[in-house]
Amino acid sequence: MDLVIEILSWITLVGGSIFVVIGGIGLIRFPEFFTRLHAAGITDTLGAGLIMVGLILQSGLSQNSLKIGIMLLLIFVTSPTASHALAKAAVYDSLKPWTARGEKDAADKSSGDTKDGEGS
Amino acid sequence: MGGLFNYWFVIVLMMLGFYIVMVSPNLVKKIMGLNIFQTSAFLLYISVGKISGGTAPILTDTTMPYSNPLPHVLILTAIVVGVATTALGLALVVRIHSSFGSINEDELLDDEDTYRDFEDPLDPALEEPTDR
Amino acid sequence: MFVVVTVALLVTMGLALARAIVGPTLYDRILAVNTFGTKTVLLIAVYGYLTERPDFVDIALVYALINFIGTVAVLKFFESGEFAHSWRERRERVEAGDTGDDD
Amino acid sequence: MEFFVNAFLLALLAATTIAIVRMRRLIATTMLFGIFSLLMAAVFVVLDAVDVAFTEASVGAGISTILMLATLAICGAKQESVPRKQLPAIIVVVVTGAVLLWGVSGLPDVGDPTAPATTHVYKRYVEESGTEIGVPNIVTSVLASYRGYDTLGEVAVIFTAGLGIICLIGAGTGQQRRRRNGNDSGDDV
Repeated sequence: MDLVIEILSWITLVGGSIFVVIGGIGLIRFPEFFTRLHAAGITDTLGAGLIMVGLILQSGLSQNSLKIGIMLLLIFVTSPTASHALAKAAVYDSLKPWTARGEKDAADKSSGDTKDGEGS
Repeated sequence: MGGLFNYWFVIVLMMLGFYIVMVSPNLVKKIMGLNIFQTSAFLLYISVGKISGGTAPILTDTTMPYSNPLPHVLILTAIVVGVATTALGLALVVRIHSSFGSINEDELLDDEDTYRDFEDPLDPALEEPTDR
Repeated sequence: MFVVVTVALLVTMGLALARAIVGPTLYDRILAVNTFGTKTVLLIAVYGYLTERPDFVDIALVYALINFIGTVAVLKFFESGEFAHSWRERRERVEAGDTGDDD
Repeated sequence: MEFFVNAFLLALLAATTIAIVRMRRLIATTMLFGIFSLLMAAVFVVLDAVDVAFTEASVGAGISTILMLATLAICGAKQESVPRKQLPAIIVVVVTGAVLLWGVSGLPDVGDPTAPATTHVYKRYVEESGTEIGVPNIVTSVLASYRGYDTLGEVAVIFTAGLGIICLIGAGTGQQRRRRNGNDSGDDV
Protein backbone atom coordinates (compact mmCIF):
# COMPACT_ATOMS: atom_id res chain seq x y z
CA MET A 1 0.00 0.00 0.00
CA ASP A 2 2.80 2.38 0.89
CA LEU A 3 4.51 1.52 -2.36
CA VAL A 4 1.37 2.32 -4.34
CA ILE A 5 1.06 5.74 -2.67
CA GLU A 6 4.75 6.40 -3.25
CA ILE A 7 4.48 5.56 -6.95
CA LEU A 8 1.30 7.63 -7.28
CA SER A 9 2.92 10.67 -5.68
CA TRP A 10 5.94 10.21 -7.93
CA ILE A 11 3.72 10.22 -11.00
CA THR A 12 1.72 13.28 -9.91
CA LEU A 13 4.81 15.28 -8.87
CA VAL A 14 6.74 14.59 -12.07
CA GLY A 15 3.63 15.10 -14.18
CA GLY A 16 2.98 18.40 -12.43
CA SER A 17 6.57 19.54 -13.04
CA ILE A 18 6.26 18.68 -16.73
CA PHE A 19 3.07 20.72 -17.03
CA VAL A 20 4.64 23.63 -15.15
CA VAL A 21 7.63 23.70 -17.50
CA ILE A 22 5.38 23.38 -20.56
CA GLY A 23 3.35 26.33 -19.33
CA GLY A 24 6.54 28.34 -18.78
CA ILE A 25 7.76 27.62 -22.28
CA GLY A 26 4.34 28.55 -23.65
CA LEU A 27 4.49 31.84 -21.77
CA ILE A 28 7.65 32.66 -23.71
CA ARG A 29 6.88 31.16 -27.09
CA PHE A 30 3.25 32.08 -27.77
CA PRO A 31 2.70 35.09 -30.04
CA GLU A 32 0.46 37.38 -28.00
CA PHE A 33 -1.39 37.95 -24.75
CA PHE A 34 -4.55 35.82 -25.12
CA THR A 35 -2.63 32.74 -26.21
CA ARG A 36 -0.19 33.23 -23.35
CA LEU A 37 -3.18 33.23 -21.02
CA HIS A 38 -3.77 29.60 -22.01
CA ALA A 39 -0.19 28.69 -21.19
CA ALA A 40 -0.43 30.36 -17.79
CA GLY A 41 -3.73 28.57 -17.19
CA ILE A 42 -2.03 25.18 -17.59
CA THR A 43 0.60 25.95 -14.95
CA ASP A 44 -1.93 27.42 -12.54
CA THR A 45 -4.47 24.59 -12.58
CA LEU A 46 -3.00 21.36 -13.89
CA GLY A 47 0.61 21.93 -12.86
CA ALA A 48 -0.07 23.39 -9.42
CA GLY A 49 -2.92 20.95 -8.83
CA LEU A 50 -0.88 17.83 -9.63
CA ILE A 51 2.10 18.99 -7.56
CA MET A 52 -0.13 19.73 -4.58
CA VAL A 53 -1.92 16.38 -4.86
CA GLY A 54 1.53 14.76 -4.90
CA LEU A 55 2.49 16.65 -1.74
CA ILE A 56 -0.77 15.59 -0.04
CA LEU A 57 -0.02 11.95 -0.93
CA GLN A 58 3.47 12.40 0.51
CA SER A 59 2.37 13.77 3.87
CA GLY A 60 -0.55 11.40 4.38
CA LEU A 61 -3.26 12.25 6.90
CA SER A 62 -1.86 15.25 8.75
CA GLN A 63 -2.30 18.95 9.37
CA ASN A 64 -0.03 19.69 6.44
CA SER A 65 -2.22 17.91 3.94
CA LEU A 66 -5.18 19.89 5.25
CA LYS A 67 -3.28 23.16 4.68
CA ILE A 68 -2.22 22.08 1.20
CA GLY A 69 -5.81 21.06 0.50
CA ILE A 70 -7.01 24.55 1.47
CA MET A 71 -4.29 26.03 -0.75
CA LEU A 72 -5.40 23.81 -3.63
CA LEU A 73 -9.01 24.96 -3.25
CA LEU A 74 -7.85 28.58 -3.01
CA ILE A 75 -5.77 28.36 -6.18
CA PHE A 76 -8.55 26.57 -8.02
CA VAL A 77 -10.93 29.40 -7.17
CA THR A 78 -8.65 32.45 -7.43
CA SER A 79 -6.56 31.56 -10.46
CA PRO A 80 -9.41 31.33 -12.98
CA THR A 81 -10.90 34.48 -11.41
CA ALA A 82 -7.67 36.36 -11.93
CA SER A 83 -7.31 35.04 -15.48
CA HIS A 84 -10.87 36.01 -16.27
CA ALA A 85 -10.44 39.51 -14.84
CA LEU A 86 -7.22 39.91 -16.80
CA ALA A 87 -8.75 38.77 -20.09
CA LYS A 88 -11.77 41.02 -19.52
CA ALA A 89 -9.59 44.04 -18.81
CA ALA A 90 -7.51 43.31 -21.90
CA VAL A 91 -10.60 43.00 -24.12
CA TYR A 92 -12.03 46.28 -22.80
CA ASP A 93 -8.65 47.82 -23.45
CA SER A 94 -9.22 46.86 -27.12
CA LEU A 95 -6.34 44.44 -27.20
CA LYS A 96 -7.24 42.35 -30.23
CA PRO A 97 -6.90 38.57 -30.17
CA TRP A 98 -4.41 37.00 -32.50
CA THR A 99 -5.93 35.59 -35.67
CA ALA A 100 -4.35 33.96 -38.67
CA ARG A 101 -5.66 36.72 -40.91
CA GLY A 102 -4.54 39.80 -39.08
CA GLU A 103 -1.59 38.44 -37.19
CA LYS A 104 0.71 41.23 -38.24
CA ASP A 105 -1.14 44.07 -36.61
CA ALA A 106 -2.69 42.17 -33.72
CA ALA A 107 0.37 40.70 -32.09
CA ASP A 108 2.17 42.81 -29.54
CA LYS A 109 1.22 46.09 -31.04
CA SER A 110 -1.84 47.81 -29.73
CA SER A 111 -2.68 48.98 -26.23
CA GLY A 112 -1.21 48.27 -22.82
CA ASP A 113 2.05 50.03 -22.33
CA THR A 114 1.90 52.13 -25.47
CA LYS A 115 -1.26 53.67 -24.08
CA ASP A 116 0.85 55.75 -21.71
CA GLY A 117 1.59 58.33 -24.34
CA GLU A 118 -1.73 58.28 -26.17
CA GLY A 119 -4.29 61.05 -25.99
CA SER A 120 -7.48 59.08 -26.46
CA MET B 1 26.77 27.64 1.69
CA GLY B 2 29.27 29.12 -0.73
CA GLY B 3 31.53 31.58 1.00
CA LEU B 4 30.72 35.26 0.67
CA PHE B 5 28.44 34.74 -2.34
CA ASN B 6 25.35 36.21 -0.63
CA TYR B 7 27.20 39.33 0.49
CA TRP B 8 28.31 40.13 -3.05
CA PHE B 9 24.73 39.97 -4.25
CA VAL B 10 23.65 42.14 -1.33
CA ILE B 11 26.12 44.81 -2.42
CA VAL B 12 25.04 44.62 -6.06
CA LEU B 13 21.36 45.02 -5.11
CA MET B 14 22.14 47.80 -2.66
CA MET B 15 24.13 49.77 -5.21
CA LEU B 16 21.41 49.35 -7.85
CA GLY B 17 18.87 50.74 -5.36
CA PHE B 18 21.24 53.60 -4.54
CA TYR B 19 21.62 54.32 -8.26
CA ILE B 20 17.84 54.49 -8.72
CA VAL B 21 17.54 56.94 -5.81
CA MET B 22 20.23 59.20 -7.26
CA VAL B 23 19.33 59.13 -10.94
CA SER B 24 15.58 58.73 -11.23
CA PRO B 25 13.68 62.03 -11.45
CA ASN B 26 10.37 60.41 -10.51
CA LEU B 27 9.56 60.50 -6.79
CA VAL B 28 7.65 57.19 -6.73
CA LYS B 29 10.54 55.41 -8.40
CA LYS B 30 12.93 57.02 -5.92
CA ILE B 31 10.92 55.46 -3.09
CA MET B 32 11.07 52.16 -4.94
CA GLY B 33 14.86 52.44 -5.05
CA LEU B 34 14.90 53.25 -1.35
CA ASN B 35 12.89 50.07 -0.74
CA ILE B 36 15.31 47.97 -2.76
CA PHE B 37 18.22 49.42 -0.79
CA GLN B 38 16.43 48.62 2.46
CA THR B 39 15.49 45.07 1.47
CA SER B 40 19.06 44.26 0.49
CA ALA B 41 20.17 45.35 3.97
CA PHE B 42 17.61 42.87 5.34
CA LEU B 43 19.15 40.16 3.18
CA LEU B 44 22.59 40.94 4.66
CA TYR B 45 21.30 40.36 8.19
CA ILE B 46 19.45 37.17 7.31
CA SER B 47 22.58 35.82 5.60
CA VAL B 48 24.56 36.43 8.79
CA GLY B 49 22.01 34.36 10.74
CA LYS B 50 22.16 31.34 8.41
CA ILE B 51 23.94 28.19 9.58
CA SER B 52 24.92 25.56 7.00
CA GLY B 53 22.65 22.52 7.14
CA GLY B 54 20.53 24.35 9.70
CA THR B 55 16.80 24.67 9.92
CA ALA B 56 14.27 27.32 10.89
CA PRO B 57 14.40 28.27 14.61
CA ILE B 58 11.19 26.51 15.65
CA LEU B 59 11.77 23.92 18.32
CA THR B 60 11.09 20.31 17.31
CA ASP B 61 12.87 17.03 17.94
CA THR B 62 15.19 17.52 14.98
CA THR B 63 18.93 16.89 15.05
CA MET B 64 19.74 19.75 12.69
CA PRO B 65 21.12 22.99 14.21
CA TYR B 66 18.78 25.97 14.36
CA SER B 67 19.68 29.11 12.45
CA ASN B 68 20.33 32.21 14.53
CA PRO B 69 16.95 33.72 15.54
CA LEU B 70 18.26 37.13 16.62
CA PRO B 71 18.75 38.66 13.11
CA HIS B 72 15.29 37.38 12.20
CA VAL B 73 13.78 39.31 15.12
CA LEU B 74 15.64 42.51 14.24
CA ILE B 75 14.60 42.29 10.59
CA LEU B 76 11.02 41.50 11.50
CA THR B 77 10.92 44.85 13.31
CA ALA B 78 12.77 46.59 10.48
CA ILE B 79 10.37 45.37 7.78
CA VAL B 80 7.34 46.73 9.61
CA VAL B 81 9.06 50.06 10.29
CA GLY B 82 10.15 50.07 6.64
CA VAL B 83 6.61 49.83 5.35
CA ALA B 84 5.58 52.63 7.72
CA THR B 85 8.26 54.91 6.28
CA THR B 86 7.33 53.88 2.73
CA ALA B 87 3.72 54.80 3.42
CA LEU B 88 4.82 58.16 4.87
CA GLY B 89 7.01 58.84 1.82
CA LEU B 90 4.20 57.99 -0.56
CA ALA B 91 1.87 60.27 1.43
CA LEU B 92 4.42 63.07 0.95
CA VAL B 93 4.45 62.33 -2.80
CA VAL B 94 0.66 62.55 -2.93
CA ARG B 95 0.79 65.86 -1.01
CA ILE B 96 3.44 67.25 -3.35
CA HIS B 97 1.34 66.24 -6.32
CA SER B 98 -1.78 67.91 -4.95
CA SER B 99 0.09 71.14 -4.24
CA PHE B 100 2.40 71.43 -7.25
CA GLY B 101 0.79 69.13 -9.82
CA SER B 102 3.83 67.05 -10.58
CA ILE B 103 5.88 64.22 -9.10
CA ASN B 104 8.80 64.70 -11.44
CA GLU B 105 11.74 66.25 -9.64
CA ASP B 106 13.11 68.02 -12.71
CA GLU B 107 9.76 69.69 -13.39
CA LEU B 108 9.37 70.64 -9.73
CA LEU B 109 12.81 72.26 -9.59
CA ASP B 110 12.35 74.10 -12.88
CA ASP B 111 8.90 75.38 -12.05
CA GLU B 112 8.78 78.89 -10.59
CA ASP B 113 5.44 78.15 -8.91
CA THR B 114 7.13 75.67 -6.63
CA TYR B 115 8.83 78.48 -4.78
CA ARG B 116 5.87 80.81 -4.75
CA ASP B 117 4.58 79.84 -1.34
CA PHE B 118 7.93 79.78 0.41
CA GLU B 119 9.72 82.88 1.58
CA ASP B 120 13.46 82.86 1.40
CA PRO B 121 14.68 83.74 4.92
CA LEU B 122 17.74 85.46 3.44
CA ASP B 123 15.70 87.55 1.02
CA PRO B 124 16.47 91.28 1.80
CA ALA B 125 12.90 92.23 0.88
CA LEU B 126 11.73 90.47 4.00
CA GLU B 127 13.86 92.70 6.23
CA GLU B 128 11.31 95.48 6.04
CA PRO B 129 8.93 95.39 8.99
CA THR B 130 5.34 94.59 8.27
CA ASP B 131 2.33 95.91 10.06
CA ARG B 132 1.53 92.58 11.56
CA MET C 1 12.10 13.45 -6.38
CA PHE C 2 11.48 16.88 -4.87
CA VAL C 3 14.68 18.02 -6.55
CA VAL C 4 13.03 17.46 -9.95
CA VAL C 5 10.02 19.56 -8.95
CA THR C 6 12.22 22.31 -7.48
CA VAL C 7 14.31 22.57 -10.63
CA ALA C 8 11.20 22.61 -12.82
CA LEU C 9 9.72 25.41 -10.70
CA LEU C 10 12.93 27.45 -10.75
CA VAL C 11 13.17 27.15 -14.54
CA THR C 12 9.54 28.25 -14.93
CA MET C 13 10.16 31.18 -12.59
CA GLY C 14 13.02 32.26 -14.82
CA LEU C 15 10.84 32.02 -17.92
CA ALA C 16 8.01 33.98 -16.28
CA LEU C 17 10.48 36.65 -15.17
CA ALA C 18 11.76 36.93 -18.75
CA ARG C 19 8.18 37.49 -19.93
CA ALA C 20 7.63 40.10 -17.22
CA ILE C 21 10.75 41.99 -18.29
CA VAL C 22 10.16 41.74 -22.04
CA GLY C 23 6.48 42.67 -21.88
CA PRO C 24 5.46 43.93 -24.38
CA THR C 25 1.98 44.91 -23.15
CA LEU C 26 1.02 45.67 -19.58
CA TYR C 27 -1.29 42.65 -19.45
CA ASP C 28 1.57 40.31 -20.32
CA ARG C 29 3.40 41.69 -17.33
CA ILE C 30 0.44 41.25 -14.98
CA LEU C 31 0.00 37.70 -16.25
CA ALA C 32 3.70 37.00 -15.73
CA VAL C 33 3.59 38.39 -12.18
CA ASN C 34 0.55 36.23 -11.42
CA THR C 35 2.22 33.10 -12.80
CA PHE C 36 5.39 33.98 -10.93
CA GLY C 37 3.42 34.26 -7.71
CA THR C 38 1.85 30.82 -8.16
CA LYS C 39 5.28 29.34 -8.84
CA THR C 40 6.65 30.95 -5.67
CA VAL C 41 3.79 29.44 -3.66
CA LEU C 42 4.61 26.00 -5.04
CA LEU C 43 8.35 26.46 -4.58
CA ILE C 44 7.96 27.29 -0.89
CA ALA C 45 5.62 24.35 -0.33
CA VAL C 46 7.98 21.94 -2.12
CA TYR C 47 11.11 23.40 -0.52
CA GLY C 48 9.73 22.50 2.91
CA TYR C 49 9.52 18.85 1.85
CA LEU C 50 12.95 19.05 0.21
CA THR C 51 14.59 20.13 3.47
CA GLU C 52 12.50 17.72 5.58
CA ARG C 53 10.72 20.46 7.56
CA PRO C 54 7.30 20.59 5.86
CA ASP C 55 5.77 22.72 8.64
CA PHE C 56 5.90 25.97 6.77
CA VAL C 57 3.06 25.47 4.33
CA ASP C 58 1.28 28.39 6.05
CA ILE C 59 3.60 30.83 4.30
CA ALA C 60 2.64 29.39 0.94
CA LEU C 61 -0.98 29.82 1.96
CA VAL C 62 -0.42 33.52 2.72
CA TYR C 63 1.36 33.91 -0.62
CA ALA C 64 -1.56 32.40 -2.49
CA LEU C 65 -3.90 34.97 -0.93
CA ILE C 66 -1.53 37.92 -1.45
CA ASN C 67 -1.00 36.95 -5.07
CA PHE C 68 -4.72 37.05 -5.83
CA ILE C 69 -5.22 40.33 -3.97
CA GLY C 70 -2.27 41.83 -5.85
CA THR C 71 -3.65 40.92 -9.26
CA VAL C 72 -7.10 42.26 -8.45
CA ALA C 73 -5.55 45.46 -7.05
CA VAL C 74 -3.64 46.05 -10.28
CA LEU C 75 -6.78 45.57 -12.34
CA LYS C 76 -8.70 47.86 -9.99
CA PHE C 77 -6.10 50.50 -10.80
CA PHE C 78 -7.58 50.77 -14.29
CA GLU C 79 -10.95 51.72 -12.90
CA SER C 80 -9.68 54.54 -10.71
CA GLY C 81 -6.42 55.69 -12.26
CA GLU C 82 -5.75 58.15 -15.00
CA PHE C 83 -6.63 55.55 -17.64
CA ALA C 84 -10.10 55.31 -16.15
CA HIS C 85 -11.76 57.61 -18.64
CA SER C 86 -10.65 55.98 -21.86
CA TRP C 87 -11.03 52.56 -20.28
CA ARG C 88 -14.67 53.15 -19.35
CA GLU C 89 -15.37 54.58 -22.77
CA ARG C 90 -14.02 51.46 -24.41
CA ARG C 91 -15.90 49.19 -22.05
CA GLU C 92 -19.16 50.88 -22.88
CA ARG C 93 -18.39 50.53 -26.56
CA VAL C 94 -17.54 46.85 -26.22
CA GLU C 95 -20.61 46.15 -24.15
CA ALA C 96 -22.75 47.88 -26.73
CA GLY C 97 -21.67 45.21 -29.20
CA ASP C 98 -18.99 47.14 -31.02
CA THR C 99 -15.91 44.95 -31.14
CA GLY C 100 -13.62 47.86 -31.77
CA ASP C 101 -12.65 46.66 -35.24
CA ASP C 102 -13.17 50.00 -36.89
CA ASP C 103 -10.31 51.91 -35.34
CA MET D 1 20.83 21.86 -3.47
CA GLU D 2 20.37 24.56 -0.83
CA PHE D 3 23.21 26.53 -2.36
CA PHE D 4 21.93 26.05 -5.89
CA VAL D 5 18.39 27.26 -5.08
CA ASN D 6 19.82 30.21 -3.16
CA ALA D 7 22.16 31.20 -5.98
CA PHE D 8 19.47 30.86 -8.65
CA LEU D 9 17.00 33.01 -6.69
CA LEU D 10 19.68 35.64 -6.07
CA ALA D 11 20.48 35.72 -9.79
CA LEU D 12 16.78 36.23 -10.57
CA LEU D 13 16.73 39.04 -7.96
CA ALA D 14 19.66 40.77 -9.64
CA ALA D 15 17.98 40.45 -13.06
CA THR D 16 14.75 41.92 -11.68
CA THR D 17 16.57 44.85 -10.12
CA ILE D 18 18.48 45.63 -13.32
CA ALA D 19 15.16 45.55 -15.19
CA ILE D 20 13.70 47.97 -12.63
CA VAL D 21 16.64 50.32 -13.19
CA ARG D 22 16.27 50.25 -16.96
CA MET D 23 12.46 50.36 -17.15
CA ARG D 24 10.86 53.75 -17.82
CA ARG D 25 7.19 52.77 -17.52
CA LEU D 26 6.10 53.23 -13.94
CA ILE D 27 3.35 50.58 -13.82
CA ALA D 28 5.71 47.99 -15.28
CA THR D 29 8.28 48.99 -12.67
CA THR D 30 5.70 48.49 -9.92
CA MET D 31 4.90 45.00 -11.27
CA LEU D 32 8.58 44.13 -11.22
CA PHE D 33 8.83 45.48 -7.68
CA GLY D 34 6.12 43.01 -6.68
CA ILE D 35 8.20 40.22 -8.22
CA PHE D 36 11.26 41.54 -6.36
CA SER D 37 9.48 41.27 -3.01
CA LEU D 38 8.16 37.78 -3.77
CA LEU D 39 11.64 36.61 -4.75
CA MET D 40 13.18 38.18 -1.67
CA ALA D 41 10.65 36.34 0.50
CA ALA D 42 11.54 33.08 -1.24
CA VAL D 43 15.23 33.75 -0.52
CA PHE D 44 14.33 34.32 3.15
CA VAL D 45 12.64 30.90 3.23
CA VAL D 46 15.76 29.29 1.78
CA LEU D 47 17.87 31.07 4.43
CA ASP D 48 15.62 29.58 7.19
CA ALA D 49 13.96 32.87 8.15
CA VAL D 50 10.35 31.73 7.80
CA ASP D 51 8.84 34.43 10.02
CA VAL D 52 10.66 37.14 8.09
CA ALA D 53 9.47 35.60 4.83
CA PHE D 54 5.92 35.65 6.16
CA THR D 55 6.16 39.36 6.98
CA GLU D 56 7.96 40.24 3.76
CA ALA D 57 5.33 38.43 1.68
CA SER D 58 2.38 40.19 3.28
CA VAL D 59 3.99 43.58 3.88
CA GLY D 60 6.52 43.91 1.07
CA ALA D 61 4.76 42.14 -1.77
CA GLY D 62 1.27 42.98 -0.59
CA ILE D 63 0.97 46.35 1.14
CA SER D 64 3.95 48.22 -0.38
CA THR D 65 3.02 47.32 -3.95
CA ILE D 66 -0.61 48.22 -3.44
CA LEU D 67 0.36 51.55 -1.79
CA MET D 68 2.59 52.36 -4.77
CA LEU D 69 -0.20 51.49 -7.19
CA ALA D 70 -2.58 53.71 -5.23
CA THR D 71 -0.07 56.58 -5.39
CA LEU D 72 0.31 56.09 -9.13
CA ALA D 73 -3.47 56.05 -9.49
CA ILE D 74 -3.66 59.44 -7.75
CA CYS D 75 -0.58 61.09 -9.24
CA GLY D 76 -0.75 59.64 -12.74
CA ALA D 77 1.53 57.01 -14.20
CA LYS D 78 3.20 59.02 -16.90
CA GLN D 79 6.27 57.59 -18.44
CA GLU D 80 9.29 58.69 -16.49
CA SER D 81 11.50 61.18 -18.26
CA VAL D 82 15.04 60.33 -19.16
CA PRO D 83 17.31 60.78 -16.15
CA ARG D 84 20.03 63.38 -16.27
CA LYS D 85 23.55 63.29 -14.88
CA GLN D 86 24.17 59.56 -15.01
CA LEU D 87 27.96 59.61 -14.99
CA PRO D 88 28.54 61.13 -11.52
CA ALA D 89 25.97 58.70 -10.09
CA ILE D 90 27.71 55.73 -11.72
CA ILE D 91 31.05 56.87 -10.30
CA VAL D 92 29.61 57.25 -6.79
CA VAL D 93 27.92 53.83 -7.01
CA VAL D 94 31.03 52.05 -8.25
CA VAL D 95 33.27 53.64 -5.60
CA THR D 96 30.82 52.90 -2.78
CA GLY D 97 30.33 49.36 -4.05
CA ALA D 98 34.07 48.77 -4.17
CA VAL D 99 34.50 50.03 -0.60
CA LEU D 100 31.64 47.81 0.59
CA LEU D 101 33.12 44.77 -1.20
CA TRP D 102 36.42 45.43 0.55
CA GLY D 103 34.62 45.69 3.87
CA VAL D 104 32.59 42.52 3.31
CA SER D 105 35.69 40.49 2.46
CA GLY D 106 36.55 40.45 6.17
CA LEU D 107 33.29 38.79 7.24
CA PRO D 108 33.10 35.07 8.03
CA ASP D 109 31.53 32.81 5.39
CA VAL D 110 27.76 32.57 5.11
CA GLY D 111 26.61 29.55 7.13
CA ASP D 112 29.79 29.21 9.16
CA PRO D 113 28.75 27.66 12.52
CA THR D 114 31.79 29.20 14.28
CA ALA D 115 31.04 32.78 13.22
CA PRO D 116 30.87 35.32 16.08
CA ALA D 117 27.14 35.84 15.45
CA THR D 118 26.39 32.23 16.39
CA THR D 119 28.69 31.76 19.35
CA HIS D 120 27.48 34.21 21.98
CA VAL D 121 23.87 34.89 22.92
CA TYR D 122 22.56 32.46 20.29
CA LYS D 123 23.14 29.39 22.48
CA ARG D 124 21.20 30.87 25.38
CA TYR D 125 18.17 31.59 23.21
CA VAL D 126 18.19 28.18 21.54
CA GLU D 127 18.72 26.14 24.67
CA GLU D 128 16.64 27.96 27.27
CA SER D 129 13.82 29.83 25.55
CA GLY D 130 11.78 26.63 25.22
CA THR D 131 11.64 26.11 28.98
CA GLU D 132 11.80 29.78 30.02
CA ILE D 133 9.07 31.17 27.77
CA GLY D 134 7.33 28.00 26.72
CA VAL D 135 6.81 28.90 23.05
CA PRO D 136 8.28 26.55 20.42
CA ASN D 137 8.99 29.38 17.97
CA ILE D 138 12.23 31.01 19.19
CA VAL D 139 11.69 34.11 17.05
CA THR D 140 8.36 34.74 18.75
CA SER D 141 9.74 34.34 22.24
CA VAL D 142 12.67 36.67 21.52
CA LEU D 143 10.43 39.24 19.82
CA ALA D 144 7.71 39.33 22.45
CA SER D 145 9.61 38.61 25.61
CA TYR D 146 13.40 39.03 25.61
CA ARG D 147 13.30 42.07 23.35
CA GLY D 148 9.77 43.23 24.10
CA TYR D 149 10.80 46.89 24.47
CA ASP D 150 12.07 46.87 20.87
CA THR D 151 8.62 45.84 19.75
CA LEU D 152 7.10 48.60 21.88
CA GLY D 153 9.40 51.10 20.15
CA GLU D 154 8.33 49.71 16.80
CA VAL D 155 4.69 50.31 17.68
CA ALA D 156 5.58 53.92 18.61
CA VAL D 157 7.28 54.40 15.23
CA ILE D 158 4.28 53.05 13.35
CA PHE D 159 1.96 55.27 15.38
CA THR D 160 4.10 58.32 14.52
CA ALA D 161 4.10 57.39 10.84
CA GLY D 162 0.33 57.01 10.92
CA LEU D 163 -0.04 60.45 12.56
CA GLY D 164 2.25 61.91 9.91
CA ILE D 165 0.17 60.44 7.10
CA ILE D 166 -3.03 61.78 8.65
CA CYS D 167 -1.45 65.25 8.97
CA LEU D 168 -0.28 65.15 5.34
CA ILE D 169 -3.30 63.84 3.48
CA GLY D 170 -5.84 63.55 6.29
CA ALA D 171 -9.29 64.19 4.91
CA GLY D 172 -8.81 63.13 1.31
CA THR D 173 -6.21 64.49 -1.08
CA GLY D 174 -5.87 68.15 -1.92
CA GLN D 175 -7.62 67.72 -5.23
CA GLN D 176 -10.67 66.18 -3.62
CA ARG D 177 -10.81 68.95 -1.03
CA ARG D 178 -10.48 71.61 -3.70
CA ARG D 179 -13.24 70.03 -5.72
CA ARG D 180 -15.41 69.92 -2.62
CA ASN D 181 -14.74 73.52 -1.64
CA GLY D 182 -15.13 74.73 -5.18
CA ASN D 183 -11.94 76.84 -5.24
CA ASP D 184 -8.86 76.02 -7.24
CA SER D 185 -6.23 77.96 -5.33
CA GLY D 186 -4.11 74.91 -4.61
CA ASP D 187 -2.77 76.13 -1.29
CA ASP D 188 -5.29 74.77 1.15
CA VAL D 189 -4.81 73.64 4.78
